[in-house]
Formats: sequence, C-alpha cells, structure tokens
Amino acid sequence: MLLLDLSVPGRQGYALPKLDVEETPIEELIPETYLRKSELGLPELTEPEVVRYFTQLSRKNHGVDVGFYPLGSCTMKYNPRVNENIAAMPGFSRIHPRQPENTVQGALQLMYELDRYLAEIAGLAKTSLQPAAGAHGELTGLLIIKAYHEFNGEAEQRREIIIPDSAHGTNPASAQMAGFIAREISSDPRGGVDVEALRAMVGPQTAGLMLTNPNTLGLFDENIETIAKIIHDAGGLLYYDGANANAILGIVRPGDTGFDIVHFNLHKTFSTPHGGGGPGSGPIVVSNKLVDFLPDPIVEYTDGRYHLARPKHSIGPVKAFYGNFGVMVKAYAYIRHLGAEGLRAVSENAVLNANYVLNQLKQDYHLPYDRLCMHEFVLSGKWQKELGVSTLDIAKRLLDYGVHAPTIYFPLIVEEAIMVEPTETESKATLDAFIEAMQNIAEEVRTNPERIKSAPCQTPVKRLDETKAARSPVLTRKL
Amino acid sequence: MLLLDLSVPGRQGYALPKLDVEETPIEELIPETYLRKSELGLPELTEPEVVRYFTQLSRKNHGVDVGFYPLGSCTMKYNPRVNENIAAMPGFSRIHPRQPENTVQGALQLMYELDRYLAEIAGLAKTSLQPAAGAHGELTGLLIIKAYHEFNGEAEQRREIIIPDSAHGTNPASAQMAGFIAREISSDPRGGVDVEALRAMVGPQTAGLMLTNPNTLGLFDENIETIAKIIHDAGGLLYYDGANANAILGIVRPGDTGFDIVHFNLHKTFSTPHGGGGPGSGPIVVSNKLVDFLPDPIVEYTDGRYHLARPKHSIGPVKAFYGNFGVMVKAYAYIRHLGAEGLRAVSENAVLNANYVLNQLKQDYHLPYDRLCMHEFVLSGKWQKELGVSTLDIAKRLLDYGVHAPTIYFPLIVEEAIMVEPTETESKATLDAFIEAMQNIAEEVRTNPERIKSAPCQTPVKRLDETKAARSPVLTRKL
Amino acid sequence: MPYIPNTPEEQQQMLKSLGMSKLAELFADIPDHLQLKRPLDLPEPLAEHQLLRYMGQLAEKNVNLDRCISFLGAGAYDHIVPAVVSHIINRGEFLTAYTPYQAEVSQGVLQSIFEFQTLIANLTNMEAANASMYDGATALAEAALMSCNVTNRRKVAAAANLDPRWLEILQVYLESQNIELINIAYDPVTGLVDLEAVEPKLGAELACMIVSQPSFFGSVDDVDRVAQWIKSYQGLLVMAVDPISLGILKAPGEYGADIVVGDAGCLGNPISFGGPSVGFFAVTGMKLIRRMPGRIVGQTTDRDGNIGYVLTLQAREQHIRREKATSNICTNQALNALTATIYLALLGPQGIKQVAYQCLQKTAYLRRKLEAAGFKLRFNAPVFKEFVIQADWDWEEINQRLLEHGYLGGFPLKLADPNLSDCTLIAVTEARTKAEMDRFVDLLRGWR
Amino acid sequence: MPYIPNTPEEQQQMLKSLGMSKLAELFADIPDHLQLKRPLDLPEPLAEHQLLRYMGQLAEKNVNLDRCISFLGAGAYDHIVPAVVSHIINRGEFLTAYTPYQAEVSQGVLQSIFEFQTLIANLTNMEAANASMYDGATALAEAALMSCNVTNRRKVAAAANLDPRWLEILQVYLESQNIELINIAYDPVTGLVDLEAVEPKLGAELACMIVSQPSFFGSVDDVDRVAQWIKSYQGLLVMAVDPISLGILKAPGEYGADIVVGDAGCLGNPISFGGPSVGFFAVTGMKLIRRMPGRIVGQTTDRDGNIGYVLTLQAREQHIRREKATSNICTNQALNALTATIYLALLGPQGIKQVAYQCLQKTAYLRRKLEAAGFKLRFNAPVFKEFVIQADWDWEEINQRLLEHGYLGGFPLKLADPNLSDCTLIAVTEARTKAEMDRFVDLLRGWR
Ligand SMILES: Cc1ncc(COP(=O)(O)O)c(C=O)c1O
Ligand SMILES: Cc1ncc(COP(=O)(O)O)c(C=O)c1O
Repeated sequence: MLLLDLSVPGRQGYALPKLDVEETPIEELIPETYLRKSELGLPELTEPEVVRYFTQLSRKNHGVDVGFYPLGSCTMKYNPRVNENIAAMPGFSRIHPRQPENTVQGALQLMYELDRYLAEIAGLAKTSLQPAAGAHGELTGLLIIKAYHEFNGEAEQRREIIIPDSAHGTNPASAQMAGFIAREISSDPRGGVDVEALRAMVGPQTAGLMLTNPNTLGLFDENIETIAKIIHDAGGLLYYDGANANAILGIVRPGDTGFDIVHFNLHKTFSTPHGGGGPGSGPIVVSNKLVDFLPDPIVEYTDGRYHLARPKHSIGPVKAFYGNFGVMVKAYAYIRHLGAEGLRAVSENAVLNANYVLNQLKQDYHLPYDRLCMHEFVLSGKWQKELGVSTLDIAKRLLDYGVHAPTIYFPLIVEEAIMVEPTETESKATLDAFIEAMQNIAEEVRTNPERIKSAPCQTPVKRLDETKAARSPVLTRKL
Repeated sequence: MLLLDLSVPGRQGYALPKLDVEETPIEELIPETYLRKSELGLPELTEPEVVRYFTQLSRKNHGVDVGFYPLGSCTMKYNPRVNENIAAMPGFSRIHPRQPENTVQGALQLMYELDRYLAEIAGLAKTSLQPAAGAHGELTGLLIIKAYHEFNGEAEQRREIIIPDSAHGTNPASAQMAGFIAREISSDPRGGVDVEALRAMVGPQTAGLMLTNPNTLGLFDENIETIAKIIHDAGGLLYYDGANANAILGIVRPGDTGFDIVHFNLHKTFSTPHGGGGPGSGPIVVSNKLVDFLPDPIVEYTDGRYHLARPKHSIGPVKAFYGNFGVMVKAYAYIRHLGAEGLRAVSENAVLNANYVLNQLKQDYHLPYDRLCMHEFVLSGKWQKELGVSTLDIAKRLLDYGVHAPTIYFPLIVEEAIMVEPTETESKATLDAFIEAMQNIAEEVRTNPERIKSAPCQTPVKRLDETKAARSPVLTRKL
Repeated sequence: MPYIPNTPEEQQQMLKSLGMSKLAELFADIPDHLQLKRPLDLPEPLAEHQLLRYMGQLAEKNVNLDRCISFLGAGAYDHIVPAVVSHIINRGEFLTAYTPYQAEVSQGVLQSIFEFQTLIANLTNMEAANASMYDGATALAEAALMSCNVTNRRKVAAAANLDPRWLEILQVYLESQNIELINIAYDPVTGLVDLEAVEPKLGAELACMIVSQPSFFGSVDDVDRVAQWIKSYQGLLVMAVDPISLGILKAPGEYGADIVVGDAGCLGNPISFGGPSVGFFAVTGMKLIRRMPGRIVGQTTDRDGNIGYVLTLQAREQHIRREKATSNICTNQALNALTATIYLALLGPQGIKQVAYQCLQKTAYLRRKLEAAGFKLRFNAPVFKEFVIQADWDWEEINQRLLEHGYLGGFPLKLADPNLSDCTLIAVTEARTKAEMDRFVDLLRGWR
Repeated sequence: MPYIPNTPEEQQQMLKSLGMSKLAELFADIPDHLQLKRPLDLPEPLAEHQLLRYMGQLAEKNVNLDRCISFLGAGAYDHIVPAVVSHIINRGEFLTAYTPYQAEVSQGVLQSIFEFQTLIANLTNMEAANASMYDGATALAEAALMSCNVTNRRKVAAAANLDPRWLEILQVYLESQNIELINIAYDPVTGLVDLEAVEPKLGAELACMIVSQPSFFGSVDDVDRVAQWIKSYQGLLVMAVDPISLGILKAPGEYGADIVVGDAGCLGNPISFGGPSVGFFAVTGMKLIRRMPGRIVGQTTDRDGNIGYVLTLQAREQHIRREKATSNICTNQALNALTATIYLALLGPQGIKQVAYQCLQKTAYLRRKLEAAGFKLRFNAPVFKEFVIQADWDWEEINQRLLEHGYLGGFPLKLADPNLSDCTLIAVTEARTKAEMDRFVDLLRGWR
C-alpha cells in the first residue's frame, strides 16, 4: 500500500494557522492562464496515518542501529546521537544562508575551524566545505586541477586523468564530468598501482591521478611516494579519494605522502549518518599552491571576525550556498568529541577489526591479496562460484542472519568480490557472529546450495526481480 | 540476550567530563564501613551496543505508531508528536521543583490553566494535578471523601464505598487503600447500576459511590441522576472514574450529572503517550464544597502572580512535588491545540467509530448488551467458547493480523469478555480491516479452531507460558 | 482535524450503516437535559505552529537549569543526562505502547522491564524489584503499608531526617489505614538517626523502621546500627536510598535491608519540575516478593521453548484481586523506568561509580570552601552530595540575589523545618564545575 | 571510548589471533617515515556534556529564525515545518541506513524513494523523477548537461532572471564540458524573460532553454511563450520551479516542460544555513528517463510475487558505466527527500494549496503596504512569494538597523546585480503574520 492508496479525499495531516491578512481575489494577483489546472496528485491523510505508514516502512529497513552493516567502502559506523541534537539546535538548524555575516559568526567559526581540522588531518593547507558528497568533491577537485593547468597555460594539453582499475566508479565518472579523459591504470599483483605501467602512461597529456589509499581492496599502496613522484615529475597533480580515510586518522596524512587534493566523506569517516543515501558532505582540502582555485566562497578569519571570501582564481561555486552545513555540524562535533587520541583509536580499531575478521575468513573464502589489510578487505566468492553459488547468493543469505551484506562485485578487478568493512564501532561479539555466519554459509554452499540460492527467506520480502524492474520500469504510482 | 549477557569488562557507554577539583582521599570523606563492597551488577557496554540493543527490543513491540490498538478502557489514541517537542523544551523539562516561585511562573501558569480547563470539562470547581495516574487519583479522591466526612464528624460511621460489579479493579483496591470497605453493587439487565439494589444498599454507613460513566461496558448509565440522588440523599458523595472520558468531552459533564469528584486520565483522554505502562497523570477535580480538602499544594492566582498554596483542610500531599508535570504539559498543549470544537469532535468520532465496529461485529460475536455504545463496547466470546475456542485464543490470533488485541476478560460481569475501544484517531479503513479480521477469526473458529488455539504464529515469540512464569518466578537475570 | 481521519463523507457512511443521519443521534442514551448545550469554555484552538510559539513563550517564563547554575537539591537534582537516552525512548514502539498485556507483541517493553528489575535488584543488592512505582515517596508509603501487612503490626517508625515531604505523604497513606507513624528524632549535632531517643518498648510493635541513606541533610549514617536494632525486634528494615549514591555507599542488601525504595528519576530522567520521575521497590525473599505492589515481569518460555517475558504474579494485583490486592497501582512509570535502565546500561558500573565519586568529591570541595569562607556546617556527619550550612541570613532573599548572578541557590530549610530556619541545603552534582563553585563561594563570601 | 567496544584485553586477544602484540604492527604496510609520529594537532576532546555546552554556545553566536522575523529569501525560505517530521526521520532505520543496495532489507528506504518520485512527478505534472539531487542548483546544472547529451547540441540558454548563484554554478558545470551558456536578458520593466533580445539564429543551436518560475525576483512569467519558442527549435524546455508555488501556479507538465528541477528543501527541511537541502529532477518520456542522472527506484516483485522496490536503470550509473555514466552522483540527499515526502504526505493537496495561497496573499499584502508607504516596486509583473522594492538607501545598512528591532530584512540586490544596487528582495512565507508585517512597514516608513 502506497500513500496514495491510503488517501481519502478531504483529509489533511497538518493545519496552518488561519490566514490573517485581507485576501485579494486571486485573479487580481495571478493571471488565470498561469494558474494550475491539473490535480496535485498528493495523498490526503491525517498525521496518525502518516506516522504509522512511515513507522511501518522503517521497520522494513536495516540500519546501523538495527544490526551489523559491513558494507565495504561505506564505513557504516555508529553515529553518535548527540550530534543529531546539536545539529538540531536552532542556532544551527534555523539560520538563513543569506543572513548578514555578523549574525552568523558561530556558523562561520564552525566552518572555519572544521576547515582547519580537516586540513590538519589531511596534511594540507585549506578546505572547501562546499561539495555535497564524495563524488561532488571529486568533481570539484578535478575542476581545480583543470583550473591549475589552465592557469599554467597547460589546460589544452593536460587532458588525461589516470585512474586505477580498482577505483570507485565515481572517479572516472567525475573525470568525464570535469571534461577530462579517464585513463585506466592496472593494478600490480599486490593490489597496488602498477608502477611500471604508470611510468609508461604518464606524459605531457597527464593532468593528474586519482587514488584511494588504502585503495578499494583495503590495501595501503606502499609505492605511494614513487607514484607521487612519477605524476609530479610529469607535471600532474595527485587527487586523494578519501572514502577510505577511516583507516588513516592520525596514522598517515595524505598530504605527507604527496597528494595535492584530498576529499573526505564526512558521512563516512566522521560518522554523520548516511540517511538512507544522503545527505553526505565531501569537503576537499588542497595544498598551498591550489588554495587560490578553491570554490567560492571559503571562510576566512581576519581581525577577530569570520567572513566569506572568494579565492583569487576560484573555479566558482559548485553548490548553492556553502555546502551541507547540517552535516558539517555533526562532523565538527565528532572531531571535538573524539580529539586526536580518539580519532587515532578509531583507525586503529577499524583496522584491527578488519584484520581480525579477514584472518578468520580466509580459510573459507578465497583471499586474492593475502596481506595485511587496512580498515576493510576484499574476498572472492570464486570457490563458491565453482560450486554454483554466486556472491549475490551469499549476500542474500547473509540477510537471513540479520546482517547487512558486504559490498559485492566491487572492486571490479576481483572476481565475485565480497568487500567487508567492519568499522571500529562493532564489538568482537558482533564480529564473531558475522564470522560464524560466513562460515555457516560456506558450509551450506557445500551441503545445501539450493537453500542459499533461494535466500533470503527471513526478510520482509523475498528475493526481488531486478531484471523485471529494469525491463519495464514502473517508477511512480500512477494516479 | 540480556544486557548483562552482552557485557564485557572495561567498557563504558558514557564518559563524564574529567573531575576538575582536587580530590580528597575517599576514606577521609566516608568511613570505610559505609562503603560498598558488593559488585554493582551493571552491564558494561558502549553506546552503539546500547542503542542497537534497545532498537532491536523496540522492534519486538506493538504501539499505536505501529498499528491498531483497540485495547478497551485504555484509549490508545494517536499521541501528537508536537507535544513531545513541547514537553522537552528546557523551560519545561529543565526546571527544578524547588525553584523560587518567581522563577517558575510559566510552569505555575500552565498548571493553573490546566486546572481551569479540566474543571470546565468536568463541570466542577477546582483541580489537583498531583495524582500520578488514575488509580492514584481514585485514592486521592477517596481520601477527600473521608476527610469530608471527618470534617462533618461522620468518618467513623461512613465506612462503605459502593462500587459496581462492572468497575475496574483499581476502584475496590483504592477503596481498600483509603481505609474503606468496598461494597459491590450489581448491574441491571441494561448494564447500568441496579437502582433498586442500590437503594437497598445505601444508608448512614455509605461514604460514597464510585462510578464510571460511560461504564466499563461502554454504556452510558441513563439513571445517573437517580443514582446521584440516592447517594446524596444518603449523605454520600459521588466519585467519577474518568477513564472513559474520551466519550463525553463537551457532550456531557460529570459535574452536571451529579458527581462530586472526577478524575481524568491525562494519558488516555488527553492523548499523552502511555509509555509502555506510564507515566500517566490522574488529576482530580472536585466540587466547591470539597476544594478545601484538596491535596497540598494547589495552584492559585492572585495579584497577577501564580503561587502554590495549601488548602485549608488539605488531606496533605500524595506525591513528591506537584505530580507528573511533564505529562501535564502534553495534556495542556493538547487542549490548547484542539480547543472546544476539537475536543467535541474527539468524542463524537470516538463514539461513531465504536458504534460502527460494534454494528459490524454483532453478527459474529455475542453482544450481551445490544444497545448504543459510547466510545467502546464489550462483546462476549461465548459462542466461540462453545466451539472450544476461548477469548484468549481469539486475542492471540488477532496479533497475527498486526493488531493489538482488545482488553479481554474484563469487565468481569461479561463471560469471555472482549472489550473494544477503537478511538477517534483511527480511520475507517483501519476499522474495516479490523472488522474483517474479527470476521475471519469467527469463521476460523468454525473451520480451523486448532489454528487459533496455536496462535499467534507471526509474532516475535509464540504463545508464552504464563503459568510457568508464576509457578517458579524468574524475576531477574542472576549475576 | 489533523488527528481525526473520518471525513464528513465517511461519517455519513458510517452513520448510515447505523441507521442514523446525525452525530447527535449517537448520544441518545444521555438524557437530553444533561447534555451540554454550549461549547466548552476553552481558549480558541491554536494551530501547531502557533501552539509551538505560544508554548515556547510560556516555557521562557521559567528560569531553566540550562540558563543558571544550580545548587538546589532536596529531592531533585541536576544530574547529567546522556543525549542518546531520549532518542531511544522516543521510538514509537516504546512511547506509544501500554502495559504489556499481550506479551507476544510486547517483548520490547517486557524485556526492558525485566532489565530494570535486574539492574535495580543488583544496584540495591536485593533479590527482586518491581516494574516501577510513581516516585520514591509513594514507593516508601507502599513499603510501609506492605511492612504492616507482612508483619501484622500497626506501627511504623521513620527517621525524622527523611525528606519532610516524604514523611508527610507517608503520614497520609498510613493514616488512612489507621497505622501509627512514629518519628525517630535525629541527633541535633550529627543529623543522624538517634536511636537512644526511642522508647524501648516500642520496638516490638514496629512493623518496620524506615531510614534514609543519605538523609535529607545529605548525611551518611551507620545503618548497621539501625538494622541491628530493628531486627532485634523482628521488624523490617526499610531503606530509602539515592540510587546514584550506591556507586560508592554500601548497598542496602549489604545492610540486610528487607525493602528498599527510592527515586530513580535521577537516573537519566529530565528533572521536569519534579515529575514524571520513577520510584523503585526492591525486596529480598519470596515471601516479600509475593506481597510487592505493582507490576512484575517474569521470564518464561513460549510454545517453541524460546525465552520470553510476561507479566507475572498477577494474583497480587487489583485487576484480579480487586479490594484484596496488595496495592491499587495500575499505570506506573514504565517509560521513566526504561529511561533509568538505559542510563544504567550506558553508565555501567564504572560510570555509576564515577558519577557518585564526582558528586562526593565536588560536594566535599564546595563544603570545604564554604567552611573556609566562614559558613558554619550545621551537621558534622559525613555527607554524600548534599550538606547544610548555617548563617544569620534569610536564605530566600540570598537566593533572589544569587539568581541575579545566574545561580540557583540551595533549599532554605526554613521552608521545611522551623528549627533550621537559618540553614540552607546545598546540593552538588557531577554537573557542577570548579569554576562554578568558586564563583558561587566568592559571591556568598562577598555578601557576608 | 563510548563508541569503540574493543577493550584493551579484547584488542590483545584479537592481535594475538593475528600473531601480533601491538596495534602499531597493523600498519606495517605504511612506510614508517610516512607515518605521523605525533598526535594530530586538534583541540582537547570534550566529553559529551561539555560538547553540548560548547556547541550550544557556538549556536548562540548565531541569530536564528526563532529569534527574529525574517523577510529574507533569495533561494532559502522560512517555511513552517510540521513537528512530526523530525520524529519520523530520526528513526534509526531511516537515519542510519545507506543507499539501499540490498533491496530485501531496504524496503523502507526504497519504498519511501518511490513515494518521493511519485509525489514529485505528480506535483510537477511530469512522468518520472529521480531519487534526489544535491540541491536545486546542481540539479539544474545536470539538467543542462543532460539536455546537451540528449540533443547533441552544445549551447544552453538560461534566463538572466534566474538565481545568480545558480547561473554561476551552471556556468562552472558547462564550462568544464566546453558548453556555451547564453544568458537571455530580462525586461528591465517587468523583470520577465525577454525573448526579443535573443539572436534568432541561435535558437536552432540550443540544447535547451532554462526558465525559472517564479524568477529570482519572485515574478511569474508566461512560460507558454517560452515553451513555444524553444520547442519551435526542437530544443528542450527546462524549468526550475519552487515546489511550493505549484500549489497554485501552472505545473511544468502543463507547459510541456521536458525537464523540471528545483530545490525541495522548502518542503519540510530545516533551513540549516542553506544545506543539506535536496534537489529534484523530473522528466517526461522514456528517452529522457533513461538519461536521468542519479538513483532511480522501480517497482518489481519478489519470488513469491509480492510487490517490492529496487534500485533500477542502474546501467546509467557510475558504478556500472564509470566514465560513460550519465552523472557521477552517488550519495545523494535521501533523508532530505524523505523529509519532503513526509511533508507532502502531511500537507496533502489542500495543505500545499494553502501554503501557496498564504504565501501569495501575504506577499501581496506586504507589497501593497510597502507601496503605500512610498516604496517603489522595481518590477511590475505578478509575483508569488517574493518581490523587489527600490529606495535610495543602502539596504545592507537598513538590514543592520532592522536587526536591532528583531527583523531580518530582505536580500540587498547589490550583492547580486550592480544594476539593482538600490533594490532589495523581500520574501514573505506563510509563517509571517499580519502583525509582523505591519510593524515591519512601520519601521521602514519611519526611517524614510
Ligand atoms: C572509494 C569511494 N570513492 C568515492 C565514493 C563516492 O562518495 P559519495 O557517495 O559520497 O559521492 C565512494 C562512495 O561509496 C567510495 O566508496
Ligand atoms: C475504568 C478504569 N478505571 C481506572 C483505571 C486506572 O487508571 P490508571 O491505570 O491510570 O491508574 C483504569 C486503567 O486502565 C480504567 O480503565
């Protein structure tokens, strides 16, 4: 039943105060032909019905608050609830983006200080908080790379962005959006960038490289300095996709390893809730030489006041207003709450948890890169595939254990990939239960594969037909 | 798994600020022998684990927000969420009961005005907001009756409180607590008080009568004036158990029908959430002649200021501080939100919904009193019982339909009672679904009784063994 | 009508099914002349937006604890509440459920009550606890009544250093049952229970002796002494305790208490002008368990043998036993009990110890500083989180002055006890900081 | 560490299972000289209680809309938000879930997105909508890019009366792809799109014409005219609309729009310094649907034939198509979209009409009053909830004066357009009252 199925004409779930000004006949205000003739097509319900509908809906959903959510690359950690209270304070949630600066000094201070904290964590100079998500940060960073080359008169020539074959899909997509050509670089047998191939690929056409480190295999690329040197020597810049920063807080700083631009996913590393797919926030931090190209505006602090300013060679704005401020508030509070020591403990425990689980699972699942992992690791379901059970089946079966499945079929370079990111907020007991579930499933693959192929069976719906959905798309409930 | 089962030594889910004063060795502050030696026996968990534990627990629970909850006599209506926001305002939730009166004028004003509104709704003079729940209101009201008779020098003599056999269990229990003798009066064939029996029962020993009107059968006692006259003529007082006031808001006022004391259940009629069994609030409203006996303190308004005062012949306090203030805030907001017109609509629709459902169900279930009902009605499962299916079985089967069962086996005067209170916040669609479920069950009783007797089967646990629980009580998880 | 789904058309449909055409016909059973023929005299309804503004203004008329620094206690305290608590209790399944009569769809509430019982029993070191009472004061009154029922005696002794309002409430409850309440005086120097003051022959008539630990004055007593005394007469030891103090102070069970009550509002509940709070009630021994007032949840199994929870020992309760019930309590304080449970789960043993320890240390700090500033300590017994100072002042007036500086002063004892009219009761919780206390002392010192 | 369950003992156990003894060993793959050998230079951690106080103080440094009366708009508005909305979105299952990759345990999010798509499509009178965009401005930029892709043209025309920041963002996005952005001037008297100003031969090169309804100046245009014009060249009509206005104004679908975008932040989301908000993106026709950016949810069935929802048409997206994707968008604004959905469900058609109607009437009222008070209306076209007045003033300075009286004045247009440096843009929503407006006019009149 959808909202419109529950609708009964004449109901309303919210009543406005009565109109208290003298009314002008509407036709005197707006010409007839500009008025709406079609139905609005909205449901008519009362508040109790709306609450019950969405309460019921929510109960059909998994979340970090409900159970383990080892969705690799997404850092599904616990989101401190105090941050919701903070973001909801009227002084943060009820301020208008166009207020005079003297009325929003608290907000600007918060943004300025968050900029400083992220710069310290990244080991770089200055932050733009504008991007609304990781991919948006990538686009913004790439536009800065472009502007930089343009400034140096090399924009026409430097059209290529090099991206590992293990990279997240947003990297090449962002490169394309920014008007670059995406060049894929292969990985070496240890899962890192193939340095020799890279050497062969760079040249005067190289605008830059996008890299995640630890990469999407959860592996730290030890050759990062060499890589950085190759790119820099070729005149390119290094972009750090910070989706995996949960592994490195206070441990290693991207800027110290040669990166020129970093984006952070506040909704991952800094524990702002993912909200069912957003809002996120993808600030970028850049090195000194790129500060002038940052989006408009940045926050500056002079003469005891915070204010907004347009960087000298700004690429311009990439988002209405200043970014997802409400998300920044939560990330800021998180950093203030944990401090340096707490952030380091986050990464230490995230990495410990991942290695612990990895080590217990590698007997039962193929581990393509058998080395220390960082905050996540990638298994392959290929042994199971040989027995006729796909990674998709395994993922679906996990749902029956009350666990969200790991990320699957990504990165693309691992056959039947199963990408597990436990995060630091999970207890050993939870990890052990997950390990046991995965072992049980491995056993079931051998003894009762049909059971797995027909999974899930404990979920609100059984396995859904995605092909059908795409073949004849039904995207709205027709009126 | 209970909290203690999840506990791991060394964890803590909340960190205090560091102690910022110089410490004195503890033995200098408290003698050794006064210090705790035993373990605290509390679980050691982090915040994520606590959240997940209680989130999971909550998902095993029904609530008005989850689905229909026609629990008779309990008025499980929708609780406007805005009232939670209001009660949480620091100006209400963060005030200390012993603050100087000039710092809590808003709170006292709220209490004073709520007193006035309830008095208007009851048709009586003055309110005490102190009682924490309905039963507490009953006790308080009875103590006032006692004090009144004492004041008149009749306390020794007037020791009996007359209570209908249909009354809620709290009535006789309260009478006992207040030091009275509870005398049960039978009901007449129309479900009302047996007037002749009453005449025979009253006398100089009569302290008063407790009555719910509409009574627990959901029936309005048309003889109320006669009843009041009989009691008053005998020198007794009339106490109105207002648990069923959802039927009468703005329709009829207990005071106008002869009652001297009324309690309201704010958590029922005035839509403050029931919280899994509280907090409630059971204010009592009394007639002019009883005002001086009210508990200490009441709120008065003189010279433009609100203040607390002790009534001249007060029975004394019955609760620490002033009652469940947080609940009063919600009830106050509810009354201000709905106004006279809204409250009347509440009762009209509550009664309409009840009669609508009643009318559809009386073919399939025995209706012992076949007349217009008020906000609720009582069916009997006796036809089903004859087929070997008890009312308990029917209730359990309803759970499989995602509906909370009605109140069962109450009132005691109806065999296999099924007491249904739909409330005004339910839609016709919900009522129709309930009717259909009840009809299906009636059909199932005939065709597949075993299915019902083994119900529920769709719930988080199957039917629970209450006998076992009582026979060898396990009331805590042992350490 | 945002909360009433019936549209006029639906109303007509439904009426029609009843053979009616007007809503008024539904009320045919109410004699016409008894029906109210005018609208209720209530203020005009406010739309939600207006309501929020109006209520916000009303709330602003109160000085709240976020806007001032409080040393006020005397039964309600400014303890820190973890932010996550309200998020959990606001889940609709907890907030909008009622007493778990249908156990199979109420495991959330039932299990959480079972947890409450467990944690309260453990914290007090008793065998069992019930599902909650209205507050500490009524819990105490019920404990006294129960003591009489269990011992078949009709006299109750209570230390005079109990919260005076609790004593009054106790009096109201006992009087109605014609039970005599005997006040046991406190020693004017220590503020502790003075057993010497008791008539010796009284002992054997007492159903119980009630002692508060700490006392209303914050003092910590040698309860062993009291325990021995009342036990020597086969009376029950009833203790009223501050649950926070149990992080440090000897647990009632260690004293051999028979019944323990207290107010658990301080465990994570907003102070809320004194309510809703929640009382707890714990006992040891099956005999007492079977006489407890209120709801009790027990563990059992379902048809499949899985563990589950149900309301149990219901034969004590009003809905079964009516006038023979152990109490009339029905709706209790479940959500506040849940709050306390969440609080205890978050804090854990270390956290509760820390809260208690900080209260103790900060109280000691302020007490020392005030003494150094020339204020007299009225009693000389050890204290936990409250203490009494004396000065030749009108403390109510001082409190008004303190308010101007953003402080909420202590509780002027003249409001409670004429013998202590030059005294005030100062409370210090873990929420207070050194800086706040130093400034407080400076202010008071300045006015000497 | 309230958020990290591993105790030191457990850490040791886990390390041991890895053959390690120290946490540092976990990072052996990171060249030692690259590791940070000092703690990060960040402020000392604050315990939750301190954090709340500190953040509260920071928040208090801002003047918030509960503390003043706002006539500020220009892209963000003080609309009323029903209280229940935040209760629903704070349910952990919504708040702490992510993109519904595992459909079987994500029906809550998936179905709610399907509702969002439905309600946005209906409100705009279009065939389909996606699951949300970052905000209205980026949605518009994506619409322009998509228009180029679909039409294979490399020029985009946009009305110059669009929000100037949106135009800037559009420029940034288009420039990176070497697409030319052509500004269509507005008529200086009406403030409406001036099609006469367009070079005729340009039409055939345009991928789309972008028009904002209402315009940045609040004016309502005859979009039929624009639609006819761009369609005559086989270009697409892209409309940027205020969703609230659609309660009264002709829907984009009725104009034959091809792509409709806008910001749905005003539908129940807190204003929050401008973000997070949520953009919407609606189209008509399967050809356009298959080129939409972002997530799309579709209906399907499960093994048992029951209806369910899944992410669909994923072949457009970055995780499948990588550099050939229709956009790079991944994380979007799901929770804000949910908020908008709840808002629309609560308000319903009547409610949305009323909000729009009240905006319209209150705006008309204030505009009339200001005109009567001697202020010049800069443009003479009909307006919806915003309008421009002109006076020989420094409006920034006036705004500072207004602040002293608790008012947040309009948006001084000198900050956006040098030609309008003596103008200010005044917004009036349903939240404003007559009394507030009357006083506002009085203040301004008094300063003339
Ligand atoms: C490695 C990596 N890079 C980039 C992104 C894109 O981030 P966002 O979803 O915030 O746009 C993701 C998101 O899943 C990711 O995992
Ligand atoms: C008719 C009736 N009277 C009294 C009460 C007692 O009210 P409370 O539970 O608030 O103590 C109830 C509660 O269910 C009731 O239904």
